[in-house]
Amino acid sequence: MARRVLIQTADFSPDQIYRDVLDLHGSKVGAVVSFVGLVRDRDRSAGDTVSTLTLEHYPGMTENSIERIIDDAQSRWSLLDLRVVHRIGTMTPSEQIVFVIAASAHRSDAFAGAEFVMDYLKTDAVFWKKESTSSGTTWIESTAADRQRAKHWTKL
Amino acid sequence: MARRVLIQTADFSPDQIYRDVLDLHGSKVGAVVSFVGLVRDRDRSAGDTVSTLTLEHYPGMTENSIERIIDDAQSRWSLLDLRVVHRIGTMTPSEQIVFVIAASAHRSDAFAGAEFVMDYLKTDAVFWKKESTSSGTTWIESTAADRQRAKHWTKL
Amino acid sequence: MNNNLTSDDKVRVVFFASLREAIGTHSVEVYATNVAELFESLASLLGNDAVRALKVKNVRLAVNQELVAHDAEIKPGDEIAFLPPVTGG
Amino acid sequence: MNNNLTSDDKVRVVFFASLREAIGTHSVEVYATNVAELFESLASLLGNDAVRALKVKNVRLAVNQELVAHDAEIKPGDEIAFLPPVTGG
Repeated sequence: MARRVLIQTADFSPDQIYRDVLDLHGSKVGAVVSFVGLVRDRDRSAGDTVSTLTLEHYPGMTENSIERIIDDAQSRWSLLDLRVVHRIGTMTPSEQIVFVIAASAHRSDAFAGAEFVMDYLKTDAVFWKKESTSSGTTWIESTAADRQRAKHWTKL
Repeated sequence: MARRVLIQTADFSPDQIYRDVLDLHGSKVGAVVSFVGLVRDRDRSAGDTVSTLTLEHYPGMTENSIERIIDDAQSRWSLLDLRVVHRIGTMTPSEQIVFVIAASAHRSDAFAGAEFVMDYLKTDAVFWKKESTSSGTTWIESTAADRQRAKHWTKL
Repeated sequence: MNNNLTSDDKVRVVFFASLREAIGTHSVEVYATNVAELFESLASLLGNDAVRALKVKNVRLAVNQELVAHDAEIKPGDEIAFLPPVTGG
Repeated sequence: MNNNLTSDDKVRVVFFASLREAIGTHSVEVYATNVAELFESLASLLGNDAVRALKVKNVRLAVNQELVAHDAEIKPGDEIAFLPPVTGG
């Protein structure tokens, strides 16, 4: 069984992981939802141009925090596979940061699983993000909107 | 500008389309959600093994019906790109049938746009699907669950 | 019907999926200026069973690729399509 | 504090992101059997400003990589982490 969580400095290939998932589960798969998060050139306030984004993690604890998010998703929906790849280190605009893939028999499970994991990655996974723009370098805090999005799942 | 809707008998490369979308929009893209629908080996009642699935369309009207779905999604969410590739003809289990890709600055728009289009493709796009199993060949009708999923968007 | 009409006055009628299979052909050309005339022409060409299949409640009608009500107007050269319930994705 | 303690009795304290930058180091080793002692040891090693940064409301505490309350027990060999608010994805 492939690792469900990978934290790495290297870039990743969404296509390679998609093919791995299909190879593993064959014709039981009816739906695959993939999410890629990328570095944008605008900062959160849409004011400055971003030059770099730096991600830091807590080796061990970060992987465990994501494993728990995945376990939670697996218990809520019927998923054949659910994986996360998250990069750390310094990245520039257009680079891939995070990848989530969810495979299921029916599309609603795959959509819900992937979106749930992303919402919790934003609020619960142990990562810190630093943004450099022309006006300086700041550690980003999760937004109220992010926390609201994560919270809405508890009502389901 | 690339075509937003492709109906074709040939298989497609999700990775190629993903790269096209990124090349076109560069570092404005913060989130890409992709959906692939594939032929499962189980039929809807989970009884028989599916040998083939055949998709038929109404050239012209089908493309227009999907264009309208995409226009509707574009008016609801802030999307940089939204494309659909749908195969027709006869396919066997594990083959790719349909692809939707949505790109946006923020992930919530991309998730909503892709899921909305899939829900409406299931109920509103002009396609007919025929399934062959060991017990014969049947034209599939959209399920009550599919119609319910499409309808819930009208409440948003 | 008026036998002085030329083939330019005909409408093209197309059938899809289960209807195409039930009727046994993809398309026919007939004279019609409204849906009642259309069903009359189709009945004489394809038989009453075929027309009954087209009159099922969930079969929709498109004129020139736009969905229309069953009392829509029809003019020469139009493409009339009978669409069984759709199932995409 | 008891100066007869050996380095085996120490706990490892790690700081991340903005806290690491504010404090100027990734990790230190100090003697502590509870959080009050921990802050005392860190104050004498790093100064009161550093400890004030750690005591900010939204800074969370993890012992051996599990989030704990600020009155958690601490035993020799533990890894204590101070975590500023997280922002993944």
